[in-house]
Amino acid sequence: MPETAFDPAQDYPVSVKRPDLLKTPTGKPISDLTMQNVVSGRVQPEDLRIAPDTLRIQAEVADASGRPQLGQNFRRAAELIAVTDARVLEIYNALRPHTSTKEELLAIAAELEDSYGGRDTAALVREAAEVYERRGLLADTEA
Amino acid sequence: MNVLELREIGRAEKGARPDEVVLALSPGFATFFTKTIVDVPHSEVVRQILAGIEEQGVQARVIQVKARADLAAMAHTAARLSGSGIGIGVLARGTSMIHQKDLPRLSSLELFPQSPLMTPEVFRAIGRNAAQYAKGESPQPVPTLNDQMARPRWQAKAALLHLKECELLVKGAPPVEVEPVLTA
Amino acid sequence: MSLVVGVDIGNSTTEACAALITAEGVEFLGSGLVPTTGIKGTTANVDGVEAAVRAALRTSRLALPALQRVFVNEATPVISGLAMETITETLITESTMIGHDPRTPGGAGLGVGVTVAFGELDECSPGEKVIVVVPVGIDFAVVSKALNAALERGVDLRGAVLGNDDAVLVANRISCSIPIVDEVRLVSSVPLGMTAAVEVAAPGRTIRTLSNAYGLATVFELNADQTRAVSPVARALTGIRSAVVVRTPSGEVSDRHIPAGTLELGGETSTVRIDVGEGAEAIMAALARVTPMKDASGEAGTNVGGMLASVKENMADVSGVDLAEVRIGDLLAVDTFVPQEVRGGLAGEVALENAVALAAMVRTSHGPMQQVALAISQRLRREGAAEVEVVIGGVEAEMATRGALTTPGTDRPLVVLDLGGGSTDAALADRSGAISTVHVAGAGDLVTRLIASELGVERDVAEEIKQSPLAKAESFFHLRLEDGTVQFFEEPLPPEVFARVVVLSTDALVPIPVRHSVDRIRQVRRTAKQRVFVVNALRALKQIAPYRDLRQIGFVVLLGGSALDFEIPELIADALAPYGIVCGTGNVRGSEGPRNAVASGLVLSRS
Amino acid sequence: MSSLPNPEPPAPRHSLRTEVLENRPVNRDGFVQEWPEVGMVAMESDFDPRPSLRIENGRIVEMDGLERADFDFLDQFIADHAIDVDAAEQAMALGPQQVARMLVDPNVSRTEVLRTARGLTPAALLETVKRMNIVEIMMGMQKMRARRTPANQAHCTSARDNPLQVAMEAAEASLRGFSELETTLGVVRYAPLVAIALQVGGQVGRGGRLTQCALEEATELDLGMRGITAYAETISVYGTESVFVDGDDTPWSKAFLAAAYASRGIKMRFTSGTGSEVQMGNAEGRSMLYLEIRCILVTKGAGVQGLQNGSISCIGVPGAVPGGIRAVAAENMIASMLDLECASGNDQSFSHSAMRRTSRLMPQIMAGTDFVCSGYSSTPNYDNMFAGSNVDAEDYDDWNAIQRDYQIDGGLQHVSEPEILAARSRAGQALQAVFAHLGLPAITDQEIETAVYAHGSNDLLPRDVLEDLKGAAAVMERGVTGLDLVKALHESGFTDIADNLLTVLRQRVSGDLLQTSAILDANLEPLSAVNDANDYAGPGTGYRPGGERWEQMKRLRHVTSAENPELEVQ
Repeated sequence: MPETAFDPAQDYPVSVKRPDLLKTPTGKPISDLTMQNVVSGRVQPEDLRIAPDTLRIQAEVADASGRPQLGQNFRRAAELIAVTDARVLEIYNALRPHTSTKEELLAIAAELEDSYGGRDTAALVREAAEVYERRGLLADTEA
Repeated sequence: MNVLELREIGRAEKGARPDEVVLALSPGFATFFTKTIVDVPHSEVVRQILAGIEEQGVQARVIQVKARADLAAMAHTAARLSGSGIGIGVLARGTSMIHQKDLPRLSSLELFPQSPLMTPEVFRAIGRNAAQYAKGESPQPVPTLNDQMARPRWQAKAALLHLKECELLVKGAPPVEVEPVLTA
Repeated sequence: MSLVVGVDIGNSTTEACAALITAEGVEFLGSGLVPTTGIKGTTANVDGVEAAVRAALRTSRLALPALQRVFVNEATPVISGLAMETITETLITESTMIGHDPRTPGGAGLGVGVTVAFGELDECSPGEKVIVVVPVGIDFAVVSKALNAALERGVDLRGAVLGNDDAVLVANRISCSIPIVDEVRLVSSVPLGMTAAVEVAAPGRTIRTLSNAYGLATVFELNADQTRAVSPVARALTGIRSAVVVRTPSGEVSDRHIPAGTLELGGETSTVRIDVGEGAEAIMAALARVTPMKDASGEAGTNVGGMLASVKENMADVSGVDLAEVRIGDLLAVDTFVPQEVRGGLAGEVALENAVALAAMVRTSHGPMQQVALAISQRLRREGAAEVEVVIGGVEAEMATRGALTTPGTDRPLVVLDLGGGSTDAALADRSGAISTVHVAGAGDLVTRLIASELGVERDVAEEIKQSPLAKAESFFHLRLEDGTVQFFEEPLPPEVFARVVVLSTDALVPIPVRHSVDRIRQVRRTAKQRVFVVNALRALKQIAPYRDLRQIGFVVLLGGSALDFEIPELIADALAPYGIVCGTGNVRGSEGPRNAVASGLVLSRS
Repeated sequence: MSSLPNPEPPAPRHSLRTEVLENRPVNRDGFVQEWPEVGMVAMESDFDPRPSLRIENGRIVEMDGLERADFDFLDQFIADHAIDVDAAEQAMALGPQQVARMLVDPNVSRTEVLRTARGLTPAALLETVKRMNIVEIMMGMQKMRARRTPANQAHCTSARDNPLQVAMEAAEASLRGFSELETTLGVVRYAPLVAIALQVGGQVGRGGRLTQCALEEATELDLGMRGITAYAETISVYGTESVFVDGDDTPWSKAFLAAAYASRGIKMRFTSGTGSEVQMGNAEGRSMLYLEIRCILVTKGAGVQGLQNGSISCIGVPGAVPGGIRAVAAENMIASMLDLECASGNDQSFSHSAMRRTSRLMPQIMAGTDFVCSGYSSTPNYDNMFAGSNVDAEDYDDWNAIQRDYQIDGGLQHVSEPEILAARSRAGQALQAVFAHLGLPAITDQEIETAVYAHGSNDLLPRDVLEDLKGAAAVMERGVTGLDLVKALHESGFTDIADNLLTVLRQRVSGDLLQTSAILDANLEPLSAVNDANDYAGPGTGYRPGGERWEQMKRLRHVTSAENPELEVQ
């Protein structure tokens, strides 16, 4: 059967209208997430996470419903899926005011881009580095 | 009602006595303002805090801060000037804090954030606990009260009092040591 | 070659170890430890077993499908209960005495006069010897003014009793020096028009006159009979800094014994009864006469009756066994004391009342092990270990000794002492390898309970105190540790620990919300451990030792959670040293510490 | 005292009426005079900036009277991320009067307004709402709300952090109609057990309720990751740079956090509200509403689907100044007008006066919002660990009567006592089974029996807190997840609750709940502003409770039967 193209304007809720497009990050189709498979141990906690492709599908839905910023957030999110929880929290803390030097922020941006293909998130971090510099919100270097 | 006069002695200096507590009053305390948000006279606030300290056999000095109405900064200034390293800060509306010189400024030993719940008994307890810290004892923290209906009644007035007190700041003016004089 | 995992389902933790069994022998890989799920020996254990197996495999870098066999222990749940009862109380009648220790009394010395209400001070004549009694709520400025006025008129003011915490303030404001006692909560109940004495000692000292029976006799001009009657007053006032004694016609202080009831201990051949009021030592002596005990009960309608009934009900609830079937297999009685407010006191005086704490233990029948094993195999197969076979392997005690013997430097005859939460379990492997076991009531939970009641703290605080050494945060940059040494810090300590006694737990400093000193808390902690673990170690060893002779035991290996305690192993080793026993914390397989003995034993027995 | 040296002057005589009025609860509320110079003013201030906009090379170089070089970080974030430069020149050219008219004009569609609103600067948005009275603001809210069907959110907390109580309150709240359930703790270490209880209780009966546990970021994210909670909303933003920095955040750190939540499939909204900046003494001389508009635009720019606003914890400040509650309604409307999900306040203790408490609700309950309350206390207020709500469990019957009086849908309905008792006891039994399955401290039948019939935590049997806290630590150590709860429920025979929970967890994989204003409908399918877009276009259109829903709303505790007036409608 040929795959039907996804229509972001019509196919929401994706879980109802196009479950065929949804996979777990471990590659299982969403239809595998049944009670029977949970009870038999075939479904593991790792299976209940969102996959990058799913976030990109939702970004299309957001764009199609006139919410470009929301779509952009989902694209950044897709880039962060591979980053561990601990590292995500570290990066968040590094973005707090008076916490990081410009170099540290740029290094994070490079890490996101190089290790995770996180172009959009890296851009956000770089932009923060510029603004923090202009507004005096980088870490005090002499301290 | 007693009237409190703060007679300026001179620029506040660091004390040497290990058995003293320094009490820092905000710029509007007993100057523009005469009582706390719930009408406790400032004379009574000072009298009770000093009594709490004296009952513990500890000495007290009083300073008035001129340049800031930020409670943590005031209390920390008091602590740094105190021979024991223990200071108290009190805002005109009654919000109070016990501080210690080695703590980061934004931290505190005990904080009393809800000005409407500050009674003479609480002020006495603040003096008592500060003095006990100065003596190296382990006081039980003064129980902090909570009142869900303080928000509708007092939240805006507290903000107004804070804003008014901020207007009285004299930029760059150093804290001065004062002698509290109570007259009937 | 096959991959096996040994699993020990304990009362509180489930431990596992993974190993490869080859022709050459056993190669141990990783191990795991998780909290036990459900009551030991029930199918609810499966979750914990799965988690432990996964943990053991994870540390071995192996996956479930490779797993071939799992050995589980024959799990016999030991369920324990605790109770505590106060058996004495101190009573003051007619307000004879106020003996509390306000933090800041005023003045110093001894004053004797007649009690006069503050409002009536105006009516006193010059020369009258007066002890003034000031109610709560009168401002210190008002009090000082009135006292000065009376002194001015020539009233011979000898002392003062205040409701407020104002003693120093008043002392600083009056024109003569008199002893002043404050914070007397029920000051309005102080009898007026009576002769009274007020005594305040200088800072750091304690009162001398009112705590001496002859001092009281001198002050109040008493004869020998009267002196005998007031001697409890003197005793009650020992060691404090300030006190007030009022002489009333019929007032007295008494230590009353609360009838606590009789304990009935049933042995195989005889039954003995013992009054709980006689204390722990007598109870334990009676118990020794009927050991091995079959059951224990308390006299209905008395405190001890209620106490044992509630322990049994609790055990029935937890184990699901019918209440009538619950049999108490062992008891440990410990004398303790509980700070309690004195009845009839006026200032919230506290007396340390005697109490008896009881730990009881029930050894239930074997759990439905076959079902548990079946459930485990189903679960593991479902989770991917398609080939796994679950085998119930051997008696727990045998496995424990086998595992313990992997501790370097051990040999038979060897006793394993498993120091748990509810019970202390001992297993002996004699020279021939024959095994015998004994379970005695009382372990970590009882220690927590004793610490909590003696210090008057919540159980979670007591638990912290039990687990780690103490210190006092003398500044933001240094701690004075309980051994007197000092530890410095670069970063300031958190504000909530400043000036407080803290517990040095592994990941944080936990402030203790009480006024007690480091020394006092330490003493309570160590005594509690002595009275439970050392007593139980000796008790268990005496029951299990060949010919009941401790010298016949070569090695004692401590296992279980409390074997990781920072001082219990030392306390037990000290107590066993005189018997020539080598005693220490186990180090199973030379790497696991006091953990994993049964799990390792299970694997070893199969190789 | 017998004699006073200075007798007070005689008090002036008051009328008996004055005395009665003096004693009315409203006089225990605080009211203050405006002081616009420091920002103690709701929305009408001469010190707010005037709208202006200049775009060069597709970039905003001047906004509301400020050159780009002088932008603070909020200005810059808003200019670069929130405002659509392609729409801006046209939108600004319309002028505030015209935009205000569009908001109330039924002939102008919601989509048309959205097209304009995305090009407006903060000052332009402010000027627009300044022209609108409260009824017009409500009309705007009715049209601009993102989701067609209004809903409501409950606070389920316990003064003793008792998990059993929280599970039962969650089940009852679910039955009464709340779509989202939020909890928080007195003792933070209790969080895992209470969050589990909320999740289990929220799936009883119809189920499908989304749950949240307000904690510091790391723990909140952790619980969300494990599938023990379903969404988050306590991510605060502020309207001045200094207050934002005092809160140790920036628009960029918050935008990053927003992406982090979405990357874990967790629904999230920001929180802000009028009055927070002036309360902290750093309003920079701007009105409360102007600063809140900046918060709303930061939320929009960060790509967050929604916002909890309506002053929230600072409600005492706008509540005390003239026109303050109008400004609070306006901030909800502006959030909707910028196409954000709006959880519209009414969630904090607001007044001593029952009349003022009710009047506070009117704009949101009448116009309908995505969540009329961003926390209706499902317990008596003494159990509310968010420091009390504007409405609590004792107001249920009043709320239902108001819905029925006006035929307006505030998301709730009357439920008969037997149904409630059944749901509470089923929640209790399910939690009991889950606790037993996970080896957590047992919940006894007696505890359940007591809690089913209780009103608040004062009526409960106390739990062994030490044992519970050990259990809570074990949950974290053992890595218990939502999946373990599903298994525990299924294996203990609570298959319907297990199914509901699995459905909620499965939604995380689909990402459908990340879209604007998403909840789960009666069939546990996603219902959001995408597939339930607000289509209000004047009289006779948009959401109106009818049919089965209206019949449900007609039921109250006591309604005299028309067939037999001696009886009540059952």
